[in-house]
Amino acid sequence: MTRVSLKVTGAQGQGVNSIGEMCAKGLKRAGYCVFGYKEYMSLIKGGHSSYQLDVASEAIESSETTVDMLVCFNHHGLERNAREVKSGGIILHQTPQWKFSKEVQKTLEERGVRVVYLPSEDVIKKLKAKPILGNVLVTSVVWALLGRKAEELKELVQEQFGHKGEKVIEMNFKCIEEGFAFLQTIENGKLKMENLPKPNLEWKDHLLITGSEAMGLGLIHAGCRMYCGYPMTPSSQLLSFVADMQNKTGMVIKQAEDEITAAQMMSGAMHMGTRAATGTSGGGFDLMTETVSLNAIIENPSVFILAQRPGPATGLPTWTAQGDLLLAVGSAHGEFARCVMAVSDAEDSYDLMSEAFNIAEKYQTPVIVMTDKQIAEALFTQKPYDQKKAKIDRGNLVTDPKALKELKSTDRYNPTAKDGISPRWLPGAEAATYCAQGDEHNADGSVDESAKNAVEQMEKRLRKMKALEREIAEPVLTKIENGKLKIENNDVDLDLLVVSWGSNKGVIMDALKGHKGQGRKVGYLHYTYLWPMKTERLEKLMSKAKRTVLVECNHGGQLGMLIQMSGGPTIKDKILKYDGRPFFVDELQSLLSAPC
Amino acid sequence: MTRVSLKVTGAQGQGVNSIGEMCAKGLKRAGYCVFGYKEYMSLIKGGHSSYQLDVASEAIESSETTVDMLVCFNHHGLERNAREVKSGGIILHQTPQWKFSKEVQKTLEERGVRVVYLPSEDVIKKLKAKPILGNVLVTSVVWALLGRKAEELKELVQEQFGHKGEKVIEMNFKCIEEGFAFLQTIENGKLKMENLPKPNLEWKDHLLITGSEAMGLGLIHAGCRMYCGYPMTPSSQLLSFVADMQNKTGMVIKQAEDEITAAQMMSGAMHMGTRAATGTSGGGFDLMTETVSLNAIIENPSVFILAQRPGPATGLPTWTAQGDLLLAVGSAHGEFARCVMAVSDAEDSYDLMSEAFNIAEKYQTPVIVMTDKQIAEALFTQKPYDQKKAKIDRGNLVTDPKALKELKSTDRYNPTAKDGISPRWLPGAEAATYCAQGDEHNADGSVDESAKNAVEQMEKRLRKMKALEREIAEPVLTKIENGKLKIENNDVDLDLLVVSWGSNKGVIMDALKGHKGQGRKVGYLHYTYLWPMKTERLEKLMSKAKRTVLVECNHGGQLGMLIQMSGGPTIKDKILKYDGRPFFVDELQSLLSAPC
Amino acid sequence: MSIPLDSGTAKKMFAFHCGNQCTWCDGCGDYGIWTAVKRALSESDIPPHGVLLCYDVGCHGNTSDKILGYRFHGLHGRVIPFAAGAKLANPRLPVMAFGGDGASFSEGVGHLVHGIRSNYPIAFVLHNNGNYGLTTGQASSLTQQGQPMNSSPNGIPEHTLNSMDFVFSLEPTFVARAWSGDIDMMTKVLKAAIGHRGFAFVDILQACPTYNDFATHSFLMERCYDANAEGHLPDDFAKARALALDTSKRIACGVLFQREDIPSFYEKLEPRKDKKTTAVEEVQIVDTRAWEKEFV
Amino acid sequence: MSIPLDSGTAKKMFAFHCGNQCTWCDGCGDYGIWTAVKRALSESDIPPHGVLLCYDVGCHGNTSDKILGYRFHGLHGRVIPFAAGAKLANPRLPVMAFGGDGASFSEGVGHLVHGIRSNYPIAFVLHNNGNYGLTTGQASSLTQQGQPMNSSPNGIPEHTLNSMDFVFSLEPTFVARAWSGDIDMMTKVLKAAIGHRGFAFVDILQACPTYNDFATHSFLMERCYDANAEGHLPDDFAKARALALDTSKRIACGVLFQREDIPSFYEKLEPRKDKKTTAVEEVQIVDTRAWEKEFV
Ligand SMILES: Cc1ncc(C[n+]2csc(CCOP(=O)(O)OP(=O)(O)O)c2C)c(N)n1
Ligand SMILES: Cc1ncc(C[n+]2csc(CCOP(=O)(O)OP(=O)(O)O)c2C)c(N)n1
Ligand code: SF4
Ligand code: SF4
Ligand SMILES: [Mg+2]
Ligand SMILES: [Mg+2]
Repeated sequence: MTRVSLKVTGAQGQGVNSIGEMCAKGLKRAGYCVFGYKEYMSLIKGGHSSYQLDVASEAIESSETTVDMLVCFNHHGLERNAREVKSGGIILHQTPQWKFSKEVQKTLEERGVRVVYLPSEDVIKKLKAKPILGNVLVTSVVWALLGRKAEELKELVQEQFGHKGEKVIEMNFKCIEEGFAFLQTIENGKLKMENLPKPNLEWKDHLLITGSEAMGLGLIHAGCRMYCGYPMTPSSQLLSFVADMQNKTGMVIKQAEDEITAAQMMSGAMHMGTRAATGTSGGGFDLMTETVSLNAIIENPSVFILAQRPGPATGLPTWTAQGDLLLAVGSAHGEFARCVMAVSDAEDSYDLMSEAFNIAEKYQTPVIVMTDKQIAEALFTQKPYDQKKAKIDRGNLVTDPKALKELKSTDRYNPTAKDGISPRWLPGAEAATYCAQGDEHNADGSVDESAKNAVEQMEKRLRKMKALEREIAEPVLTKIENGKLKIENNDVDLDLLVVSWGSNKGVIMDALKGHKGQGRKVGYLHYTYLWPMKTERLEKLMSKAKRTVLVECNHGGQLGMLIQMSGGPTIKDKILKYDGRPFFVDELQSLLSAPC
Repeated sequence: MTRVSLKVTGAQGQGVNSIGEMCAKGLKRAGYCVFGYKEYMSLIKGGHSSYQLDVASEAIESSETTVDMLVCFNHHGLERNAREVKSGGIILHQTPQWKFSKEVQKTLEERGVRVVYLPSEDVIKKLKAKPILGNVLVTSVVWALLGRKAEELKELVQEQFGHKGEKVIEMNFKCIEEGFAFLQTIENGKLKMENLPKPNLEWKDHLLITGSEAMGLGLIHAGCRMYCGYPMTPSSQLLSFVADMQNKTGMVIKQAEDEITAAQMMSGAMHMGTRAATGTSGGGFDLMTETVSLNAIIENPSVFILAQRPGPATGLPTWTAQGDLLLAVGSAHGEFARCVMAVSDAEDSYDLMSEAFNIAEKYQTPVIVMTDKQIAEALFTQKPYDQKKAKIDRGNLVTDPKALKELKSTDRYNPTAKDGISPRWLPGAEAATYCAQGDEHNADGSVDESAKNAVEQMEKRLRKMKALEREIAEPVLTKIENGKLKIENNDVDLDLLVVSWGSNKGVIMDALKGHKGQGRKVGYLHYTYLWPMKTERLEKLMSKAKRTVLVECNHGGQLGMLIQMSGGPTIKDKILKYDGRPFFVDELQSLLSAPC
Repeated sequence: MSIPLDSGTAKKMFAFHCGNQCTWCDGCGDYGIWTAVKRALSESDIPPHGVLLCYDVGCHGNTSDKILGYRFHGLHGRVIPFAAGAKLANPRLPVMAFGGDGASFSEGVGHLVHGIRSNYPIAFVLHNNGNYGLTTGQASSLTQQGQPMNSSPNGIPEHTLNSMDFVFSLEPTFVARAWSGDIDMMTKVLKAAIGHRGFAFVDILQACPTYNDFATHSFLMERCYDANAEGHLPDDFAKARALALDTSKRIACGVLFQREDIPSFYEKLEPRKDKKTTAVEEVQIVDTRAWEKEFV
Repeated sequence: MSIPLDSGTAKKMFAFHCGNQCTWCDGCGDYGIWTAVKRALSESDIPPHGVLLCYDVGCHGNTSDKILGYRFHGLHGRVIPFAAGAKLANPRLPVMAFGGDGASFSEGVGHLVHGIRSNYPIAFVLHNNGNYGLTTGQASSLTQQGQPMNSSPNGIPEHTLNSMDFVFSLEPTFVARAWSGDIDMMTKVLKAAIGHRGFAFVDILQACPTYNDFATHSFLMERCYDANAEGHLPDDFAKARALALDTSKRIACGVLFQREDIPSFYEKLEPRKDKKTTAVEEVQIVDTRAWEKEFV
């Protein structure tokens, strides 16, 4: 697979993201699959940040550690990132009189890297344009370097700033022309990024979407009518997105006074009978855990989104990690049925939302949906979503007036209910009433402290766990054959079996597609459902595989720990990363091919 | 071993506890080991409650399901508890014209149970005593039934109420005499509980103390100078106890506005350099977990006491469970070193307090000390505490003025420190200053978001876990030989190996002492340290044992889960109880001898 | 005290009757509040299935299984946000929340603050017994200084919180007060609270003979009076505040402050303007294609 | 604005200088507060090792590694109880706590309430920029209504909290106000706060050019004035409250209220009366035998 990458670096607030996004949109429309990866610091302005686009004509969901083109807003990028440029690559910058250190200079020369200085300030002054238009100028040079046409960029600009009036557009166009003209002055207009593969028009109508936006759309699609949140990176973007959509969707959005409130409001809304969700990151989730426990005992369907970043405490707020899996499974006091699932990209950030609500309502218990900064903020090239796939399953919810009339109070928490799933009906329904009781209770929600009742109700609630375990899918095996991916339902022999979860999926797939060793049978086993934990399929595959490797973005190998805790096999061979960054495709490839 | 039991039942607030405590004290002083077990409901007054004393001349730390004497304040006890009386037992009650159901009557007759009606109200009226003195009257009859002398009781009463003046004492004495006189009128004064074993004066000077009080004294002993709590059963009694002691100990006591506050205040006080603790139950602990995580990253020694009761949510507030072990290990976001230990009785409720602080200070990390309602509220017969055993180990705390002068800011979180344990010094010290930083930071506590630093600091903090794992003790094996207990350091062959933790210790020991099958080699492996989890010894013992049984008061077999998660063996044979009650000795004995 | 009930109300009240026995101490003010709530609901023509009663944890929370109606018994301190969330999902159903002084001024004080400033359309009833009853008599923020309590043998070192000044500082739209011995008065203010447009704060001074011997039944009986009967109109914020605050000699009860011209939280939600349905009725798969366009 | 520093102060101030670069946006009010804190400490003759500076999470919290001194950077909303706990352990060390309006009136509002009523002997400095800066401009409880914000595109549906009325309802013993552009005034009130016997509440109106365009630097500059210079004496609670509340035309700055006759929390602790040592100095094995006697 041919892939190229370009990275824009600069201070936060300088326009790194806007250039990244404009290029991404242009490239996707031109027929490329684009994967966008952002790095920035926990500051508002001035921190060193970058936006990297990895581009191919095939599906791609990962970044490389090296780039074909580096765009530097300021000298920090030149200092820190120049070494990342590949042989034959290009550096575009706007720092006057910049000189690399000797060492770097030598490396760049050896690699044949071309360095282009764009005197943006002068150009902008000359055009009498606003400084903000520097972004458009830079983008146009990048665009020209990619060998694309100015018209494409103009179209984008028209779309984005059209509402600002003709004057603005005119100035934008001037900048674009100036950018293209500038490049003509360099190397006789011959400088170009050569290795952009042929476009594939299938991508043209795809969406360019972050995991947060995908999740937001997924919630809306799933009939979620209320979202209660509290800002905390990397969950804040989901809150912002559904808030920005509220006037279109009619959803009730509440930025609560804290995470406990957000969780409680969601719970109240679910109890009343709508679909509602809340979202936060690790520290906020800690605070929500008491409410998770509450929902378990009152058997209230509830959906908690847990967006991970590196901890402990404030940790690295704007970076990524998978360090909260044990938290999702072990936190919240007492013993009860819960479902923990993890999204992996823009596809299942959408799809799993209806799944989460269906499980929550069917099993009347809390569902924790895990994501992380990498998914939440990365830009995915995503097929428009299938509107037919999802169904709403509200489980044992009684709404028929006749059926309601026949209910007894003691049906609500009937301990003999099959699989522990007793009928649920909503406040306001013309029926016998019950108490959604946070103390241990008997069938109608009256407090009952007897030993017999305690056992019955505990077993009732935990029978749901067994049923849920039966229902949820085993992890999915994707086999990689000649660089092509294929879901494999048989328990085949493999040379290499990679086991992982969450955001690692994309980079693992990309890495295995390019995995060295012709004819080797490699497969990736992806865990979407993490609790209850299913280990049968893994056990079978592992017993047949020559080598099994666990890949996680944490220190403990937490998926491995959960597998062991659930009686599954021990995966000794682990590739663990805990520096706040996701795996990069070339990095993972070399780690996977290293002997161990 | 001969053991007898007596149980007082009545409505909460009627004096059940005061009779129980008076009898316990009298019996202990007379040379018995007493174990007191309370049951009551989550109400203030009126709920059915009981206080059971199990008595022997040997060590005893458990209750039986049946009793030799039942004292009933009201008819509820007669209805609910009469069947619990053993053959030849006695029921003492004060419900006029009481008639048992035919069935119960028959059972009691078959068992030769004698039923004594004490017309307390009449007697009290006759004496013109205050109604509250009914308690003394009942106690005196019980005392007489036990075949003890009135003088012993008078001594106790004198001690307890002496400060109320002579008149009060006089009336108390009258009641006691009346009680003894009353018994003379029954069965010609011949009625007596026959099976009280011979006393053993070694118990005379022991303490009768609850786990909460023991823990409070243990905290005081360990140099804990501040306690911040928030009321929540079964942790409230610890708060009340240290609060009641404050004018004697000089400790700073704060009933905070919530658990988060309590945890934060404790953390602030520890950071400043004193020893401070906080305590709560599951729901409150959920709220404290974010603070646990904070202490991990700022490397602040901190002690959290987690007193378990059955969950989820409010659950059964006044009952017992061991359902929060996974919570202690898995909660609090991010990955870090923590120590989880569990007390088992009044002995280690005291001893482990200094241990907890020493580990917290040595490893500069959070320590979670688990207890439960059973330990917190049970009454133990405890040897006066050894004042020489505990040492204060403040770890790498620098206080010497010269050493302080030499410190650099970057020593505080020096990532290369041996075992990850870097020097710690206190605010106010004349030294270079640092930042106790909740964001990921470098050596002096400055925020550092680089990949290199993230890895270094994460590894620094987790190296402490490895060192801690090396230091803490393996679980302790107690071998039972001919009904005698003996600590066994060799990995001996066993017919039966019981594995457990926390409050089960006492009842398991008692059960095994009476375990049937002469010559069978039985042993109990007790886990005091639960995280990091050590499995080597277990693995060895288990491989040699004919049968290994896991005993826990929870549904999941959580100790077993932790053992598996840590690479230890799977204990298939489990005895799990989750009805809010502890194991009873006879119950456990029969469960252990059942074939499986 | 008189409880004149016409037979219709008695019958409607009986619909709330629950078989479980009450478990409060003798003389506990919760008995009176429990009665008044049933009566206020009945007199407001609300049947058991037509209301959601949300209880916090505490002695008062033990009402949750001593009354019929859709009930919820949640976590210590958290009843307000749960009730508010429920209400926003179905604004057609009356929602009441009940909490203790411990819950509302310590663990959950933030929720009270934000409940009032958010003006959620719910009625909040404070069971104000001046202590933590259920955990056996610890001090709350409203316990008087100098009073030895469980875990505060020397009395509390903190100031006693001036709850009314505090509540008024949050610009409430409804404030009422009653005491647990006066069922007529409680019924009156509870009915007014249920009918209020936004967040109704009802402070009920509750006798707790077991742990509170400073504000006892007879103390309250002596001091509490019907301010409305004495001519107090609830439309003047400053007057209401002053009246609520001055408890040195007598304690003004009744509806102390009320304004109906301020829209509730729900009414202020832009996306819900002109919606005929509630969020509960809108659960269905929503086609997102139109919104996906901006990502292409 | 003038910052007259004698050379002695400059030198002492330099002791707080930290090598790390500031990362606030251009024009951020945190620069001014940062400077004033260093100056106030220096002018109070407190060396870096003689103070514990506790920071909440937020833009202001990023001060934690831009200044020397013993510093702590904790969790969002929780700075007050940590600081209070630290202070009680060693009341000899001055302790300052810094928090944002988001932290102090939302997530951690309960701690503010109880911090004030507990009268802990610490100085609390509110970085009041009217929004959640660090999480990119969401509304706080103090954000004006009608202002579109991140996650509140229609403006907030809640009332804006009247922070000063709220604070005064808690019977504070010290209230001051300043704005982030006036380093002299900030220095003055911070020094007074550091010297205060109990809990000092210092409200600093902070410019946030990136997300707050309602209370900007120039807006504040225009309205803020030195009330003490105009004769306001901080000893009258009612006057101070009225002055603090009325911001319709001008905003009174300076020490608005102060009383030194009320003992702090620590002073009220019975067991600490007449203690010559601090809890930090008392860590040692304590013989418990005397107290075990009552259990025999
Ligand atoms: C998180 C949490 N902390 C503490 C408790 C224990 N608890 C139960 S009720 C209560 C306080 C009761 O006081 P109040 O709210 O005034 O109610 P009252 O019993 O006086 O009616 C407390 C602290 C709990 N259930 N949950
Ligand atoms: C428990 C938790 N919730 C949310 C966050 C995310 N967070 C960080 S700072 C902040 C608010 C910042 O606002 P403010 O306190 O006003 O400080 P400012 O940035 O404006 O100075 C939030 C919500 C967090 N760190 N922890
Ligand atoms: S303790 Fe007080 S509030 Fe609780 S039931 Fe008894 S009297 Fe009522
Ligand atoms: S966002 Fe506002 S408060 Fe934060 S650094 Fe920028 S200007 Fe300052
Ligand atoms: Mg109360
Ligand atoms: Mg702010």
